[in-house]
Amino acid sequence: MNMQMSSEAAFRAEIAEFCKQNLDPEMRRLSDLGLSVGQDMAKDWQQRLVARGWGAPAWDAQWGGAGWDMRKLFIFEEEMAAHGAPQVATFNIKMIGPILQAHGDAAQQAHFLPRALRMDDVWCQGYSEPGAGSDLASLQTRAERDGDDYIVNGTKIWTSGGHLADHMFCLVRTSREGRRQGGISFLLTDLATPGITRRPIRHFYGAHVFNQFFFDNVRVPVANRVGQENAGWGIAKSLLEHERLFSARHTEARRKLGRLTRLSREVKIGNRPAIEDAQFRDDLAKRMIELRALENATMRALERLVDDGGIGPYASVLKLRGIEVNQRLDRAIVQLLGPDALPAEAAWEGDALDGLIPDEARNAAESRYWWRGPAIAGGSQEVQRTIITKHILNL
Amino acid sequence: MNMQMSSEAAFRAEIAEFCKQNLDPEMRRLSDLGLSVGQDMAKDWQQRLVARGWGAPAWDAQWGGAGWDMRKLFIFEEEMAAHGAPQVATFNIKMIGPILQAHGDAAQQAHFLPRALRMDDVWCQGYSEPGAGSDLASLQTRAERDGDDYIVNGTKIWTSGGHLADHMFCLVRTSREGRRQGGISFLLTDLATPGITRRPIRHFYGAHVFNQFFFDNVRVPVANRVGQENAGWGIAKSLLEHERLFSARHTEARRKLGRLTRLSREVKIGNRPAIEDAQFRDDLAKRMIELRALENATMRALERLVDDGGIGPYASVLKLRGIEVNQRLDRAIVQLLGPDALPAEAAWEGDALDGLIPDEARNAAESRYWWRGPAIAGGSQEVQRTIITKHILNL
Amino acid sequence: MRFAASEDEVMVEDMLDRVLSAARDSAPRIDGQAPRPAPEELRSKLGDLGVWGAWLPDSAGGSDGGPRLLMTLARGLGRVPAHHGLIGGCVLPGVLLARSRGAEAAALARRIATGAMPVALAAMEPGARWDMSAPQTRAERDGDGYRLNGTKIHVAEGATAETFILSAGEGEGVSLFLVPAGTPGLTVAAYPATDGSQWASLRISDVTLPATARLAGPGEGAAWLEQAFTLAAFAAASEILGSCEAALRQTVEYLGTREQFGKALAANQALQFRAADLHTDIEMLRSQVLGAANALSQGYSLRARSDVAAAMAMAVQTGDLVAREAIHLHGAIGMTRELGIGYHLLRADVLSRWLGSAEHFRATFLRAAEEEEEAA
Amino acid sequence: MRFAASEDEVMVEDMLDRVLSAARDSAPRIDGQAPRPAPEELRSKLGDLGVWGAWLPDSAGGSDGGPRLLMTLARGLGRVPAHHGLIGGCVLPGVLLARSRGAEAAALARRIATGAMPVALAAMEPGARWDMSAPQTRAERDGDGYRLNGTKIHVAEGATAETFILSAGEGEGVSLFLVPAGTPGLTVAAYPATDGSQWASLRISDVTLPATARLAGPGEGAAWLEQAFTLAAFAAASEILGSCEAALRQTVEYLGTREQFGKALAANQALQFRAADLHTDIEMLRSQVLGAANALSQGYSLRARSDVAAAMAMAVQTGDLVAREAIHLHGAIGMTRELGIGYHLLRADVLSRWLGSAEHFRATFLRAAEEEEEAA
Repeated sequence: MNMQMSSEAAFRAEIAEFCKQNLDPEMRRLSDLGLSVGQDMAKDWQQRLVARGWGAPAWDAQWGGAGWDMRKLFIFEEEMAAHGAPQVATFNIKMIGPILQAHGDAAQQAHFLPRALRMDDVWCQGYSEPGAGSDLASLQTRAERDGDDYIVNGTKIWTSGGHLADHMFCLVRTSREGRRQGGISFLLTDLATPGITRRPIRHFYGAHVFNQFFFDNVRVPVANRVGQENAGWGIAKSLLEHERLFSARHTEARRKLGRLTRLSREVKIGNRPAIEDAQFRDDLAKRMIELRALENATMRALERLVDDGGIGPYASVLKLRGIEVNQRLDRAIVQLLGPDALPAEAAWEGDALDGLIPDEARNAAESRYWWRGPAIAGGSQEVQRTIITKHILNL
Repeated sequence: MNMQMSSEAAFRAEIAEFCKQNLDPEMRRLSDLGLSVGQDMAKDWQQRLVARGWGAPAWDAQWGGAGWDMRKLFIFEEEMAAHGAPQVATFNIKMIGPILQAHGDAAQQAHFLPRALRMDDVWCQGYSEPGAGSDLASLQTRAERDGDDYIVNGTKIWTSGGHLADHMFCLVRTSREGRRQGGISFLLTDLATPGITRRPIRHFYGAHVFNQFFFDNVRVPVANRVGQENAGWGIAKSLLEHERLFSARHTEARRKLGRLTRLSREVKIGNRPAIEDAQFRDDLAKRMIELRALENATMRALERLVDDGGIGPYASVLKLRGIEVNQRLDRAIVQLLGPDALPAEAAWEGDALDGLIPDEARNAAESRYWWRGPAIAGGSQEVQRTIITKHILNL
Repeated sequence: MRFAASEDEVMVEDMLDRVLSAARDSAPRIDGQAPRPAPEELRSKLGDLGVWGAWLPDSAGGSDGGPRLLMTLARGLGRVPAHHGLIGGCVLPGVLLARSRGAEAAALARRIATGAMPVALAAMEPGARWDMSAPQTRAERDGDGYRLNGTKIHVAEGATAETFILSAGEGEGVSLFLVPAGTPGLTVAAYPATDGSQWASLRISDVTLPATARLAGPGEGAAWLEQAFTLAAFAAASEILGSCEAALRQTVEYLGTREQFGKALAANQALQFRAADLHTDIEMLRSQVLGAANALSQGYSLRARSDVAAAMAMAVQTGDLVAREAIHLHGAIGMTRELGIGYHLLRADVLSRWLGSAEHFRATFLRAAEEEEEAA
Repeated sequence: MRFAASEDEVMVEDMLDRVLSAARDSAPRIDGQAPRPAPEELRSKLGDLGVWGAWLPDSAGGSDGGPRLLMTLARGLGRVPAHHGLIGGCVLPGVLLARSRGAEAAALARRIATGAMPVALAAMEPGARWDMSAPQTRAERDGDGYRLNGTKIHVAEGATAETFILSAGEGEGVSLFLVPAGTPGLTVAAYPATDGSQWASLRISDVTLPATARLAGPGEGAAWLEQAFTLAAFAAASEILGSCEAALRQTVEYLGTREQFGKALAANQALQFRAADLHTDIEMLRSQVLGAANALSQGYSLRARSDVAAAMAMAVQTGDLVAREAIHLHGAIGMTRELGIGYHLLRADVLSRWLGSAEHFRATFLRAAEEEEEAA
């Protein structure tokens, strides 16, 4: 924690100023409502960040990184969220970029990193399979050597944003010997390669969120394998420790609290604004208090990360509680809206509701539904509890 | 359900009239506060019930039973509780009485049943042992034949009211062969027998609730064995099906709701009685609704019992939820009392609080503490969940 | 008064199950979705069998099956992951039309009993949440008839209704009017709700109506609405009960078959216990819905009102919890429209947003319980 | 501002652990109870080591350790299942006496720093719950001094206090007075609380006091009380944190050793997950208590007040939950005084009944947070 309060404030002000200059009001409105800003706006925003040197601040300086310490990276994320900046190109910037820097060869780095930074390529992740979700190591998609290529057969599922992407980094089975984790390799795939087909999967609330990809004798050059053959498991698990702080997803919760607070001045319960209703106030205080504690817990984790270089199983505590905090905020928002949470997001396309319900009602219900997902993805809540049981409580 | 509404009302009125004539106000006050009425009052009350023919209504008529059907027995229990009648001699009337009628021999019945009915003997139950609580079948206290006696060695623990009793019915191991449940016998023990010693166990809130008994070469006549040797397990499990309805303990919850409602008119939040406070009202409604549902669930169980002769694993549903409903009411009462739940029950012995706090505050905290017990005793909540999982959901 | 199903109820339940699963099995599989019965087909089939309006009085084309049969119907429909329009298209207008003595109302009620949905109730207004006792929409005398102005929102089945029942303040009271969809000055704007069903908002600008259009006068309208929404809440609680039953059954089956880390999910004690708790919650909801049905069967009393409010307060919470858990325990597949389990959450949400939150129904419950106690 | 313990804090923590476990080990085992340190012995030992009042300013005999050291002390004491009187006998009177410029107050504060408990604060009144802003006890001018009348209740450490700090309405404000226990007209009646500690009610009938007895005037008393009770709430949250840590540790150990149905209790996944959830709750409480300590260390700001209220709102709930679960997971043995685990529930209850419910602290939190936002 070697950053002084004054320089911290200056840095926060710098980010605020950047957002003021560059963040389109429509982009901010969509982000605050939890809506995607769309590919065009996302690319435009990423260009502006790149121009400022903030396109991928955590990357190595030679690839466009900012050379900040962990605390500064943390503040950057917090402030960007606080000002309503969209989260763009997560798979490019937070996943494949760091992985290629740590494990890619020179050719892979030179080709893919600049393209990923500028969003010339848009990446998605191909890990899960129909029988391999929480139990990822049981994945079956196989890649067999044939000269300079692998021939890939199998299927990948739950691919978020797969319909917007043109490249996929995926885990494939290259060996059936030894322990299951040992026979997995990490491949970079151009989705335009013949033999790849895609099936959209609709979320239960109707939106196109996920996809399933089928690989039918797909040729992927061996040159597109990251790291050694059968070393893919370790590569996939080697996420930046700094990103684990964001397991708490407290920045997203902070945005939701803003939405709830704004609504509480607009929506009336009885004849008074909700913010004056004793029972609503008690609920609001619950949400604020648990978020404040979560933020303190995240700051503790940051301190530990700076001191010790890692946060270990503490990330499971952050994820377990962070998802709950987010989900309870989602719920508080729709409960406050009451009947006005009835309309689907698509209702805003027409004028049926013009002036009749708060604009903040838009996408409130869908956002709640979407947020059921993080409790399953990236290690379900039960997996986190198991980690806490085994690695913290030693039970 | 062959009882007409009109005759039901008449029966309820009859019980109300009996309570009005016979129930001492002090006895009612103590019962409403969840306090024991003491042995003298309890015996007096039991005499009055016996005189009316209601001392043990579920028993066979020849031993003093009332010959009522299950619905009438159920109404009797409900009304007695509603009028604040104390629960007396449970082990005499609801445990050993029915067991002796079903499994005792003529001599045991003739000697023990009249004495149990009149409370000439006071019984306690000796089932649990230090290593055998939820897992009762692992009990170790052994009884070895020596002529016309058994020699009993071992220890029994968690004996509620053991310090008030003079007789104990207990489970002892008479064989180590076959499955563990098969080597257990059911013995009647006079606690004055040489070799029996007792250690009081204080509840965490300080009261003397439990006891541990030690058996050191205690001679119990073989004539005091109920049923066959090694048949004790089945005997202990053969509780009257009718009693299983009361797993829900809804009559006790109803009393607690009365206490909460009375308090809500007396205690002020801000400057208004609690009953006018929106947040308290919401909590009160929660408690009332879950109790009403529990009562409907109990009525459904009664209907099933009348139709089918049993309620099977449904009793686990009743117990699981009934305990929760009771515990939440306990909590609501102390929360409404706020600071006035600070004084221990013993504070009422002096005059330090005279006129300063509501009389309903007496024993409110202790009652909450006592009610932690039923979630463990008689099959813990986890045991009930396991029964539901295995026998209802078939998982 | 019994809790167990009567022979009639068992018969209707069986009939429903057959029709619903037949409709489901024959429905087309489009866009990767689970097959769902087409609403219109379902309605007309159930109408043909006479169950759709069986709870309505004889005079309204029903067979007087009363609340127990309404419960059976709603609970059965609740098990199917599809919109059917029972409450908005049948219960709410049905209750009001059946109370009216007018010939037009009787004719509309009889159409409803066949499974058609010609009428929608427009009683909610912007910003008023669930308070329908003081509409801003006003009715003024205009010659022999009335002139109406105002705005309505969240009108279920309003996108396709031929006729609206519209509430409006008249003097100090609330009156109800029958207004055909094409009436000049009435603008109907449709929009989709989160469960995919179509709703409408109404803008009412100098709509003039003849005197005969008034279904209920200012001394009656509020009480009529209260009764209609009480029965709607009862049907909703029954529907959510059916929904919970179906969601838990499907989840328990899934836990028994799906393997993870080399064993069935059902082998996880933590998941077993969650299922046991859900089962317990559903048993309580079932008991209370049955209790409410029995109370309603004795007439529209304070006790019936408090029992219905209790049932719906529980249904809102249990419906939400069971649906969330059912989705979660299915893992990623639970998030898909294809599986259909998520529909139970969409449904529970729509019913509670529309008819009232758990807090709303608890407040209603307590007021009714207190009035009952004062009356005793 | 750091979260990790400083060297000073680690030293105090170690010291506390040694003293507390030594006191515990040497305590007599009476009447089947778990050995508990005798409160007086404990106090004087800790006083000798200088930690008892280490959080107090130099001028009051302390060593200016501030909120972080108060937290360390309270948290350490919270791990021991015994009454110690920190909040009632040390924090509340300590804060008030340290603020005073009077010589008598300074002398009393210095005695408190040694581990003695000569002073108790009497601020609560019958029926007022946690509102101490408008006492019914009145102070009237009487010659050069004051005449007091009224009633006080729930006075912690009041049964043994030599002197009381008494709040009384004076004009429109609240004043504080130092009143020796033997003053004519003052009746002190002791009673036990549910955790076995001794409390008192005071009846004040024409108690006359010299002018010098006034510790704070009507323009100051309310603010002084608010600050004292804020620090008390902070100490209570810290104490409950220590209590939760000890209860969970003991429970986890028990689960690992106790066998049932042929396997360790710890093998039950449902119990593992409950322990994991408790751990998560405690981590959040720990984070918030540390956050509050850091905020308080910057001064008595609105942010500090909201952080403390947040910490205590969480502590009340987590303390109750962890204690109940700890008892339950121990099974029957958990119900006994002998084991000592039940004391954690008694303590959490007493602290919340005395200082405020979770709702009370949430309301306090929100008001402070709103004021803070308005000020920004």
